[in-house]
Amino acid sequence: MRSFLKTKTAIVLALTVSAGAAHADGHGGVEVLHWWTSGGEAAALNVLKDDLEGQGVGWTDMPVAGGGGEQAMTVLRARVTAGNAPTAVQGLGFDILDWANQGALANLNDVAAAEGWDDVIPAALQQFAKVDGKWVSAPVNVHSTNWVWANKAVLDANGIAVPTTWEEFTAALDTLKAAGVTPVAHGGQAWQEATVFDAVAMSVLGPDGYKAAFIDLDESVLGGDGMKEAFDRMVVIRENVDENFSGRDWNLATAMVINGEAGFQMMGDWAKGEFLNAGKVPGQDFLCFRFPGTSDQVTFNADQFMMFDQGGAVSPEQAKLATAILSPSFQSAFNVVKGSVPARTDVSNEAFDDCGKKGMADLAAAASSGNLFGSMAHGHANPASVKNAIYDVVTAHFNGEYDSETAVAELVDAVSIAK
Amino acid sequence: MGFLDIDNTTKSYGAVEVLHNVDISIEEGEFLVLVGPSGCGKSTLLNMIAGLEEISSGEIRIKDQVMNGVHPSKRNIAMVFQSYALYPNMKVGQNITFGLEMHGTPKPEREKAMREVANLLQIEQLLDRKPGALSGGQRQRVAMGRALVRDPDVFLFDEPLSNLDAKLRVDMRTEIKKLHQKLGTTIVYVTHDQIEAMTLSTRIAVMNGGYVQQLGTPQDIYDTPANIFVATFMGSPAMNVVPARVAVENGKPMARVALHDGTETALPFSQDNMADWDGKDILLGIRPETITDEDAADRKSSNIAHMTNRIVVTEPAGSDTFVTMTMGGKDVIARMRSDAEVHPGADFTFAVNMEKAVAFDPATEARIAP
Amino acid sequence: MMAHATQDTAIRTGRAVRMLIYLVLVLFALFYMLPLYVMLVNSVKPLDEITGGGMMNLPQVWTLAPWAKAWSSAQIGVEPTGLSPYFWNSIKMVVPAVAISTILGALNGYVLTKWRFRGDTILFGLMLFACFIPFQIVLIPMARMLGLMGLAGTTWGLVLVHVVYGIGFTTLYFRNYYAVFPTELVRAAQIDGAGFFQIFWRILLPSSGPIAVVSIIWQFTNIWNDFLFGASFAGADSQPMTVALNNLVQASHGVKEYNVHFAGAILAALPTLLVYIVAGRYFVRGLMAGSVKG
Amino acid sequence: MAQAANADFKTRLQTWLPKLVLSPSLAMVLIFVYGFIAFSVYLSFTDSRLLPSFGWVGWENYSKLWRLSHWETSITNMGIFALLYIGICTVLGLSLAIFLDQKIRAEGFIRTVYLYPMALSFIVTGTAWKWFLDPGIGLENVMQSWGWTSFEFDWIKNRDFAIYTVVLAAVWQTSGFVMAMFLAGLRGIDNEILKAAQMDGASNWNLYRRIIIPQLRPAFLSAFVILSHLAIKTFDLVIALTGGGPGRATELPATFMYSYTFSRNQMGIGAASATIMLMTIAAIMIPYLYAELREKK
Repeated sequence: MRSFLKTKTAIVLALTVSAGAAHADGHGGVEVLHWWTSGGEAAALNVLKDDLEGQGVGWTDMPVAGGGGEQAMTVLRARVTAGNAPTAVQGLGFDILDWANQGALANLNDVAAAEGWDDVIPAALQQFAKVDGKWVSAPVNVHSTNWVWANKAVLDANGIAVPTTWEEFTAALDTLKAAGVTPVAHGGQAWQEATVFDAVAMSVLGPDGYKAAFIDLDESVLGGDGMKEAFDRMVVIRENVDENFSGRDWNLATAMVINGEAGFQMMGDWAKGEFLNAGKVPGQDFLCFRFPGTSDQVTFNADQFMMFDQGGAVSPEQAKLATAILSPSFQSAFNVVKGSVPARTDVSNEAFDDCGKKGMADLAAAASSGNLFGSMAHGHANPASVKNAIYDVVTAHFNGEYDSETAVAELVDAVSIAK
Repeated sequence: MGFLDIDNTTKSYGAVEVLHNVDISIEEGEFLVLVGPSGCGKSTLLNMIAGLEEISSGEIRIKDQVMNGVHPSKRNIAMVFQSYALYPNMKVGQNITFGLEMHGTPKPEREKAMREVANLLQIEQLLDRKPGALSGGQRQRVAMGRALVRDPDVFLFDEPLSNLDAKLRVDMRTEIKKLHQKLGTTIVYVTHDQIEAMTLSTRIAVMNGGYVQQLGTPQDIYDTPANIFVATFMGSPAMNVVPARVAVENGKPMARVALHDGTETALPFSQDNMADWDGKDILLGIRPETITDEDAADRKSSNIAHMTNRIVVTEPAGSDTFVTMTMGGKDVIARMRSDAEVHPGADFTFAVNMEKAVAFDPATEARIAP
Repeated sequence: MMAHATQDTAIRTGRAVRMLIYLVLVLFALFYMLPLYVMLVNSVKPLDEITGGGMMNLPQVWTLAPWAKAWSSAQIGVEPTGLSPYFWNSIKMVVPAVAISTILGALNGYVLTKWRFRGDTILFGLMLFACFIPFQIVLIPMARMLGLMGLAGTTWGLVLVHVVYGIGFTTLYFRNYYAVFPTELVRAAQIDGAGFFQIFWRILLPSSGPIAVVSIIWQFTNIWNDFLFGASFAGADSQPMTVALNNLVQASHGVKEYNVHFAGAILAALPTLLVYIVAGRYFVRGLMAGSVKG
Repeated sequence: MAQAANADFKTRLQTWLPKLVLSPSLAMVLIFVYGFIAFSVYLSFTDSRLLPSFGWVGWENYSKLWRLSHWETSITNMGIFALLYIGICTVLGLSLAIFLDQKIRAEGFIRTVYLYPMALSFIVTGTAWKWFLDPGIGLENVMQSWGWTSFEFDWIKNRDFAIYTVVLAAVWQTSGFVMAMFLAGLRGIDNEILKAAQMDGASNWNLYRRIIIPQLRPAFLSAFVILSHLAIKTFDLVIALTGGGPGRATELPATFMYSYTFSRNQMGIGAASATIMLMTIAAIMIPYLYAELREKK
């Protein structure tokens, strides 16, 4: 069935892309569709723009924010269908694979070979940038999602050390609760709940179980006791969240930690920017550590730029853009701002703060020990349909609609419908 | 070939035929009135002459030019509407000259024509007003001015007086008649008011149910209505129609009619051929003004019959007094002089001018005599 | 004149009842004003006052800096352009789209009431039902059509989309309005020699003010406020105000400058607010003349 | 002769012009509405995921759709939402219109205040609403800080009540518009009838109940059409206010369809839900349109 789909849509795409080629930017530049519109990110991206314009490549900016890129993906679909695909599009995980499977992306192998991408980009990441041996996108960064952020003053005041196991963690939560501090700052949005669940599941199932459940979609693991245990742990976390969490934006949750209203937040490394913006210093004012029980693992998501096929060949502008994205200087400059770590492992960590340095070290270690996994919550473990099906169950369970047993059964069912 | 020919014309909406084989031909300068109750098809026929409705079959010709399919503006006609249809956003002057403007008449000529018409209708002082600021009578004049200014071959009037009050209506009626006499234009005029029809027209087409019932001069229509419909529709109060039986007595055909108490009276016909109907039922038509007291009976008539009947109601109307009695089981109205000595409940001897009486076949309702 | 038919109404109310009515009306006025108040008051506060809490509080320090930033220097894409360029993109799209859809609606209404033909009611029904189509389902096929027509990513493409999905309503408004417009006027004009367009232009249109106001308000608001089509079909240089505002407000990772967001939101809403405030008084009159009549 | 032929052509053109003028609109509607509906219905029987694809799968998408509890939630929500939204807007709009019709001072100002929410999209007011409804910073917090410490208003955080906050915001946006429609209707009623009724001794209450409100039928019908179309299209509001949460508690068919078609790459299921939505709309609107249009003929 899959190949049938492929050929049919390939025809549609061939038509649309060729129509698009005629329409392509006449000014010898790149049109970039992305959702990095907040101050820091956009400024960082502006570095890339200036770099390209210095090389005589025009930059047409096409920002569409909303829903962590969902809105941009809708726009992309409209643009491709119209035969008017942008030259480069910010993409995540399986979205990239899906587009590559539609035959819509350009082959960047020449650039990759010239720049030696194969050697410097972790294999786990390459899975989302290479399809059938062809490079189709240029990775910008690697976010890791199994971080816990903590207010050091709050922890110190309550005599809590950095917890390394689930038991230590629950003990810490109890202490905080007794002290009248909200133990966990959390924003009640499906993706945030999934982010927490990601880390919790990794801690319970271990790397093999995580892979079996979320990457291989093995029903025996999805419906197994480990999964029920993971849901039970979510209940514990839910009990340590304030009553006003629903719908809260993640950055407001981070603010709770910054202000000392809450002790911990489970969130990806982008949360660091909020602390830095508030004038906080890592190690002094706030702490960053891996979710208890996942200290060796890194679950990641990576922003990349997909290069859309411009009439069969990679345009010189696309090549220049790809090269610029993976240049060590941009990788360093951008990721310092963004809170993430470079997508290539050979970038100097000099410009990064403590959390950044730790992130880079963790990534390198996890990559070499086979502990680097795509994050389920961020679309790097399974396709969007499955991801969202899991979201449905996790968020329904977190909001008290299902008990853990029902949630496990629903999870198996939802995944089977979405597959 | 006349000036305006309506030749075997029908109108259908889908399978429903609403006008049946209408044949009318009028000469230049004639004033044709189409009269009939609402829904009789008179307005449809007018709209077909105007070109506002398509002709389903047959032909309409103006000055021997076939008008079928010709756009209204190309027929050289003008129309005055019931609501006057003055353009609310234009001043009176613009309303009058709009048609000329649409036909490409240069501005100076339009101005000149407008002045003339305004002068004729005495509406010069209204030219700069909007229609909203005019009275009903003034609007009526403007609407006529708009038609006149075009100097068309045929004027069409669609119930133009029905929105005016009674007094104004009579005045405007006279005005229209004067204009017609002065200008000698050809007019087709639709109304449901039979008095307008009688007073204005040179010829009348009485219509009902999509048929022309009778076409003729006002006098023809009034005196010799083609059927009961025409007889009762034209004239006010309406013609009395009473059941009667023909009986030949002494070689003369008589109409035997029941009076209020069931006794019969015999009223002699003026027409000998009514003898053919001996013993048969007919419907006898007698106009109210032909039933009077003896003194008021028409002296020129050669056939005055008398009958004594009981008065049920009297209605003094100033100039006349209307008297209601019962004949053939029906209410019959007589028109008496205002000074006649009539009292409800009393018996009275009436003089009936049988020369003017009309007989109808009860089966077909068509006139059989005279 | 008709607009005040019940102004001199004989309905009399006692003093106590009137007080109660005023009370209710004022309470609801407060309810309707609330979100705007929250936006306004927080758009002139420094950010730290907002995070300090007190959403209803008046600012301790008044500042217009958020407004200036939202208009001219906030980060929308890679460049800190503020909302101003997008404002003009919206104007360029909204004005022709409103004009075309209103004129088409007026013409359709004119034909459907004054030039009736067999099956016209069915056609009108088809157009009216089109108002109910959920826009989400047309995105993909519409994108394809725009691509085929060479209008993808252009302002004219957006204009087309808005016209297509607006004519149902404009036709409805004008049809109901023209249905009670005297047909005799059209006939008179025909006999006077006016053609199809002359009748429309000289006779009907000059009397269409009230319903045109309704149609323009409706279309202007809907098109100006549209996000879905704007985001999906606009090109980089034709993105409308709402998309830019969304980029400003929805910025994924990073500090949320709520005061700038509120200032931007009010800026984005100003044109429609202005239209309602200025033309609002004609609105009831127009509704009366058209859409609420049988 | 030539002139006659010319005139003929012109006349013929005049008879064709009306249809000619209507035809672009008709063509647009046929292609961009009905064509797309047909396309969407077709897609619901295919294996389309990321992009349209044409592998026929029969009723599979429909059977999957009905297995999703999430879909049932959105249907139930739609029922609750539409009922309350249309009902409250109508009652509130009518009441405010009647109140405003009592020779109120500053009527123009109040009317504008009531009407302006219609001018704003939820992209604009979404954040303000979210704040207002948030117990931590919104109404609850304000009331408590004003001394009413027992005041609670946390519906938006509550799975069972969140849908009512969506209703609240939707009513806020549209009820003023409905009010304007009823006000227009009230202003169109012949004053003589009212005077006559008063001479008959009708109280104000009876005057409205027996004489005035029954005469507002056209306004009720227009309000119903506008409100039901807005209810069905409600999308921005949910996205801005709750994002469908808490959990999936405020998901509506429009957001469901969007999320399956675009976020979840399950275009087939999205199309199936769209088809069901359209059929529901048709089932409600076609009888209404039929009755309305036939009556006017």
